[in-house]
Amino acid sequence: MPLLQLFNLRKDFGGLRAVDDVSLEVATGAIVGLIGPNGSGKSTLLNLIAGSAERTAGRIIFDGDEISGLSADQVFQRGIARGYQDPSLYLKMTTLDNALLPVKSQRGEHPWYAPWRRFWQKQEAENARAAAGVLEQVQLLGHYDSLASDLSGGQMKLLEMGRSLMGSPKLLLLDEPTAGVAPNLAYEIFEEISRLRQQHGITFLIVEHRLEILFDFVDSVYVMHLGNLLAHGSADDIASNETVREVYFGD
Amino acid sequence: AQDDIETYVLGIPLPFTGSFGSFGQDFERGILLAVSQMNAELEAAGSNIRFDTASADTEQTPEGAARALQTIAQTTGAQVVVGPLTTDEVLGAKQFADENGIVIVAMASSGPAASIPGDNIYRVIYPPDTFSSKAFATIALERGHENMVVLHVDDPFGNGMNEQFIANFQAGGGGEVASFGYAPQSTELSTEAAAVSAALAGFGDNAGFFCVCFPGAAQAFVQVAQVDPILTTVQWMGNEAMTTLEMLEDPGHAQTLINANFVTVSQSAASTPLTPIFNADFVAMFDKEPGIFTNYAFDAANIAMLTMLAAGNDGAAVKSMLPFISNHYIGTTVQAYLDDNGDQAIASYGIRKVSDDGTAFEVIGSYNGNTDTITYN
Amino acid sequence: MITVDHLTAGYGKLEILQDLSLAFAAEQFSAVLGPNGSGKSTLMKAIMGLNTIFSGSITLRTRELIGMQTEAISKLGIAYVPQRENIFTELSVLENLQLGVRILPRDQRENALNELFELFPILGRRKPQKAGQLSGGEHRMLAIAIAWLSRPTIMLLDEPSAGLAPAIATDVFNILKELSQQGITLIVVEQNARRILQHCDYAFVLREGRLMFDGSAQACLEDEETIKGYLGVH
Amino acid sequence: MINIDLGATAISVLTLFGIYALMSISLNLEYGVAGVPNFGQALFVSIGAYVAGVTYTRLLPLLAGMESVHPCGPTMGQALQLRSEIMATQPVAGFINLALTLVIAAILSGAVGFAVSYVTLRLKEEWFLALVLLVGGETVRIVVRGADDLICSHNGISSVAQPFYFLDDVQMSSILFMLLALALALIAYLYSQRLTHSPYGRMLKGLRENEEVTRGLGKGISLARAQIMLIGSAIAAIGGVLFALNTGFVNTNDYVVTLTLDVWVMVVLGGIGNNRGALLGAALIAIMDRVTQVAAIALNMSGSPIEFNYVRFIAFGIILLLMLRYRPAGLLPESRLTTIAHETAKRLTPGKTI
Amino acid sequence: MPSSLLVTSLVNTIQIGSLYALMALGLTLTFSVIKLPNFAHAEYVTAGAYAALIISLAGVLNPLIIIAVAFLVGALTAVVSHLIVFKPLERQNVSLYTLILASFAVGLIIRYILFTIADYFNIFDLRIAIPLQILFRTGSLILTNLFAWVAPTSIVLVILLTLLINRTALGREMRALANNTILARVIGIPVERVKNYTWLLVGGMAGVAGALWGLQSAVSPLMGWAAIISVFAAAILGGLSSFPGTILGAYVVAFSENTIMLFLNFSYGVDLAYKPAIPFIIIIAVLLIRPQGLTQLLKRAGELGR
Ligand SMILES: Nc1ncnc2c1ncn2[C@@H]1O[C@H](COP(=O)(O)OP(=O)(O)OP(=O)(O)O)[C@@H](O)[C@H]1O
Ligand SMILES: Nc1ncnc2c1ncn2[C@@H]1O[C@H](COP(=O)(O)OP(=O)(O)OP(=O)(O)O)[C@@H](O)[C@H]1O
Ligand SMILES: [Mg+2]
Ligand SMILES: [Mg+2]
Repeated sequence: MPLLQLFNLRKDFGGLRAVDDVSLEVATGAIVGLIGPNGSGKSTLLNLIAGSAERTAGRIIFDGDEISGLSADQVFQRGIARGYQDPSLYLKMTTLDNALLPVKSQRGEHPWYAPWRRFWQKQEAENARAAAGVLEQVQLLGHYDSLASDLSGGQMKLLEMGRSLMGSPKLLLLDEPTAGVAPNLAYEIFEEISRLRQQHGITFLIVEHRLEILFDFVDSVYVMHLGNLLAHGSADDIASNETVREVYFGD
Repeated sequence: AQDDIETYVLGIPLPFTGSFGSFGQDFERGILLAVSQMNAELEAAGSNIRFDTASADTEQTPEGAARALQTIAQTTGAQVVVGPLTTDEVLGAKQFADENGIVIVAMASSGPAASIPGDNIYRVIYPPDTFSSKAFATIALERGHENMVVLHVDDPFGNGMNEQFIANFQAGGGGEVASFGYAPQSTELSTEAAAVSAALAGFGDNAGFFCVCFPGAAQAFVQVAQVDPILTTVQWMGNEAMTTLEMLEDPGHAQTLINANFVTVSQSAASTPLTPIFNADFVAMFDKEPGIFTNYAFDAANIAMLTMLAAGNDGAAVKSMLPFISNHYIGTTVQAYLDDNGDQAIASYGIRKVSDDGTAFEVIGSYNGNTDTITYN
Repeated sequence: MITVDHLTAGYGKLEILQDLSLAFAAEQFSAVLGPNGSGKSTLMKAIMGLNTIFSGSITLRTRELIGMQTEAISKLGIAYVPQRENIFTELSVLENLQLGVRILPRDQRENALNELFELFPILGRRKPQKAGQLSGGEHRMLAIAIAWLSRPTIMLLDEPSAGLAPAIATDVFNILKELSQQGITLIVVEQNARRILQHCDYAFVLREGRLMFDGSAQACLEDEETIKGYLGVH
Repeated sequence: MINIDLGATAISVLTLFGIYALMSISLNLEYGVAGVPNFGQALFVSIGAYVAGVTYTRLLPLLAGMESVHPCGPTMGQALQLRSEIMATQPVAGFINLALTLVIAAILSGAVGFAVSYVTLRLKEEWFLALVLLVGGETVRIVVRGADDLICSHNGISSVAQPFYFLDDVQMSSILFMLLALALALIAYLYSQRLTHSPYGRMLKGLRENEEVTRGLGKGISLARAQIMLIGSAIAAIGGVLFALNTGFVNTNDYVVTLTLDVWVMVVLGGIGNNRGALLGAALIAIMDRVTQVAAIALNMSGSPIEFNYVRFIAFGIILLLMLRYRPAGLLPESRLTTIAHETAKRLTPGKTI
Repeated sequence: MPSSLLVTSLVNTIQIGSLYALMALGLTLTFSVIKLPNFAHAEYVTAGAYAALIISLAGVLNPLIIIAVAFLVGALTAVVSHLIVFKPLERQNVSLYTLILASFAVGLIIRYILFTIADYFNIFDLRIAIPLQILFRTGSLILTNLFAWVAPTSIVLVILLTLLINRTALGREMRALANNTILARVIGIPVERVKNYTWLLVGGMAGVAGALWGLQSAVSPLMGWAAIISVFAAAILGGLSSFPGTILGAYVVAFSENTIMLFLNFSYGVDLAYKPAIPFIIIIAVLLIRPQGLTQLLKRAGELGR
């Protein structure tokens, strides 16, 4: 059974229909690309799935349960984490704290336990080790106690990706993870994505414009245009699809 | 010789800031005048005692009054203070005064909440409002008002005055009274004026109006009332605080009060041979006219100093001696005589109206609170 | 045209650029490349007077820029498109563009806007929309448009193609090419390095605040060090 | 003639510091750490005071095994004498009454804070919340001022004595009260210090930085916000109880917007998000208040024609501005380190590079 | 409620609402352009009122001159407080709440300077002595010369300001500055000059509001401070960034303080002393029911109109 299914999802902003009856599926363990011209509704679609925007109509099924209508925090608890197109970090907090915040069921996060360190100290140290591991992967361990506001644009992108991973998601929604990232690192990010899929079985739905990298890693690709799904298929299919070439590559 | 001069400090906790800031300033001047006169006399008499003052701002809150009193006492060792002003502030200062044996000589507080026997609060000179409210009720009845509309400041003073006025008015055979409170910080009273006017209209003829207001609000009220078709046709009474000279600065306002046959019942109007001397001395020292209550502060300061001359700079002794001294004191207002609660028991008021040329308030009679009789000149 | 000489600059007490010297030639299309955090954006901010300069100089022709107010620098004909927060999100798209043309003489403004709408028809369609509601790509187009509308002689662009769909990215590169041909001096930071190196004349590669490489675009693509440390082999 | 009684001064200032510290710690938790702009600080402080007004008039006589007397109206004086007498002669009743007052005040105020937080959930705009709390505080004040029975409307309740009133030695009794205030402030400080430096504190900071993202990271932010309002409001009300006992008088005129602003000054001056800063801010305000007042007395005594009670505020304003200008992050900026995680990470970081 | 009361209270609503609008617009302008909820705003009002009072005591009774002087003094106070305090602070990039606190301190300083001046000249609780005259009267509708000054002056200023902000290049630059200061610098907007203009307008309008307020009630050093909560309420009701919203907010606040309060008093016996609380309660209710504030409402109305 697919991990994520969308049925006739729709989103209107006033008069503008940003997402128009989109139905799609993401198989468990797959890396699925979502591409399309600017303004075609990709980010909005991710927002709908993550529960941070309210849908106008349609249904979202995740892991067998209907999650349409759940709030963003509930969706996250079910196992869907997301990255933002414009990095949304906690700018006045350290890199490490950014990474630690999303960890689920932290005992020290309960106000009654929080004052008593022995309830949470051990768990916190474990989490810190895990966070250090993730930061290392995104080349930010050296910056663990810098404020996020002091990172460069690309570093912010990387930190955000690392932060999402800390929530141990089943499905990770990424909005242009490599925008602004150095070429060698961009490739490494996708290698990392691929490794995560293999080792932890995480499923990915990725919006990306750097197709030369994306196409090397995806199992399948959806193409959006003006809020609609225009095409679906393997990377090769899409690359050779006439209509897609026209609206997206501008050929 | 200079060396053995002993200085007693008189504390002055008053609201220098807040909406009564100008009262605080005036009161302080009254006290400073009393102190400088006293010091001159002491020097002339060869006494080795001198008075000094220490003033602190109560910020017009009860807790601020407590802090002011604390600071004065702990900074200068003062055992006697003249002030604070309102009943709230007096009560705020009460606990510290009682515990530390500091005597509070308040000159203008008149709310019933501070009428407490045995504590360190003495409210000399200014009698509780039970008397003046009765005077106003008597005048209203005498003027033939069947119903009254009261606009009062919504604080312990205004509410107390209102309640007691209603009780006295109705006990004397008066009819219904409609009262409106205005919030103490109001700077603008057009809503209130509209409501008062409507209530007066509802009562029909023979209704009178009684304003228990502070100067700023009173001005704002008269400003709107002067074009009101109803308020300009009824008779008015008002509390003493309304009778500032600023009130008459605008000829339109003065005329409104003249037309309304405005009268006030005020302690300060009662005068003794010392009153004009005080006025002259005040002008000589500060180059401005004293405010309406300034001489109360002057008298209170004198009572405090006289007591200290007799009892020394010692709170407990002053507390024990103060009723005796006040009961034998005549200053610029009236005889002071304290009841069991330490409050002024003699109520001798003047009745005043606006002079025909609209430039001053003039005395037209008097009211004896202890016998409840009005006499017109 | 712009000469950076022994520049040490950064934020607060933090030094990011270390004794950096380089020169951007007039009418040239230069790319500034380098790993994330290497100081590319910092260099641009330094030119615009937006961060702390510890030592060194930056001159436009013969004019010293260090110490000048940002507003004054922009009046010298330098337009800058920051990496982030590069549009007025609370204003409408049209108002953003009007601010772009504000320094042009009155009679040229209308024309400039019309030309722009030909170049970016999508912005024409979004005129009354609040700029903060644009999609990522639209956002970036608007940012470039604002800068371009002031008809600068030098443009500094911080990652103009990031987040753009290939079709638009191609357009942007074409526009850059065209601007360069019109004689505008272009200084562009890009992470889409291979792509920009096909268009630009000259490249600088920074690493940890120092210059690692400078030379023609072609030379850069072939430079071993650069490939290893930055471009990657893919 | 200045003749400062240093001992007594120290006791008053330290007592005031303890009370202010409770208020500033409360606001620092709510605003400094969690970003909830509580402009209703005066409200929560006043709840403590009003509870004291009620317990001292209704509960205390019961605890002392006496018939309670209606505290307002004609029996006002009688009720006052009764409670003074009990406080002077029955210390145990006084202590139990205080303990109950603190508990009731904390629970009631905490519940109000919690409820307000939920009621105001729909207010997305940070400023709307500030406004609602600000005007809500004033509204409650105006309503209580008009309510006849609660604390006798305008008249207030006097002789709400502190629990050591029974001692004959006034100095000793005020020292003990000071210690009580300091002890409660210390407990509040230690508690909030531990809250801040825990994963919970980290989550609150996340909430402060960006609600949307925090929600997206799986945190139930409405509950978190309500919890911190509960904790903060409870601490503020404890401060309010002591505030009332220190003056011995409960009256609505003390709980005005300026009190809220003073607490804000403490927090911003000391260092937003830093509990030690909150303490420092409280200390500075308590000291500055006294120092400027003493200076005003001294200068006025020296016969200067200018009114130093005005200059006092002008000076206070200027000092505040100079501090803000030269120490904008507050005197003690927020620490970057939240939990032990940073030590763990440090150990795992090979030679840190920037 | 008798209709005569209704008419009187509506006249009051217009008069007071116009004054609130004048003050609140300045507040909104500072908040949106300078990003500062300025508590010192109250004191610009008081400064204007004292300026007007002092020249009226000196014998100048021409309302136009009085208003002009009040504008200048208010503007001067605002610009000076900007140059001495806010500008250096902004340079340091301090937090919003530091700025709020600074504004609180600035207000305190101005307020007590005014106290000192008022104490020195002994001018507490005086009114600007332009005699009140009835210009027009039918039934219970009474319009005075004061109304003729206050309402139109405020309304005209409000309209001019709104046009300036929304329709002129300067207004656009102000809004751009409000939105993104760095970018504004980058595209060459003379940021400091635009800010100075903003402060000039803000202070000037507050000063005029003070003068008009002083025509209507007594001038005291606390008058601005006493009105500031209503004014903040008006501005926040408008969402703190929308000018039409702010104007509507000002009239809503004035309407609740006058007409609604009178209605409640008349029909349900609610004491007038609750007047300061009633608008608060209404504000809270409005905010809870319409969390977007009134701006959204206006937008909706605008859309319907289109
Ligand atoms: N909050 C909003 N209000 C109004 N319109 C919006 C809003 N958010 C997005 N839009 C519009 O919806 C459309 C789709 O936007 P979306 O951000 O989903 O595009 P996208 O496919 O992610 O584009 P890009 O690749 O450029 O990021 C755009 O036209 C955008 O302007
Ligand atoms: N405002 C700031 N305060 C302190 N340090 C900063 C600030 N902005 C950036 N830095 C630091 O300066 C270094 C260089 O940043 P810069 O933004 O110039 O990088 P960049 O080369 O543009 O990288 P990217 O390609 O990722 O955008 C980074 O290590 C970053 O952490
Ligand atoms: Mg997008
Ligand atoms: Mg960069």
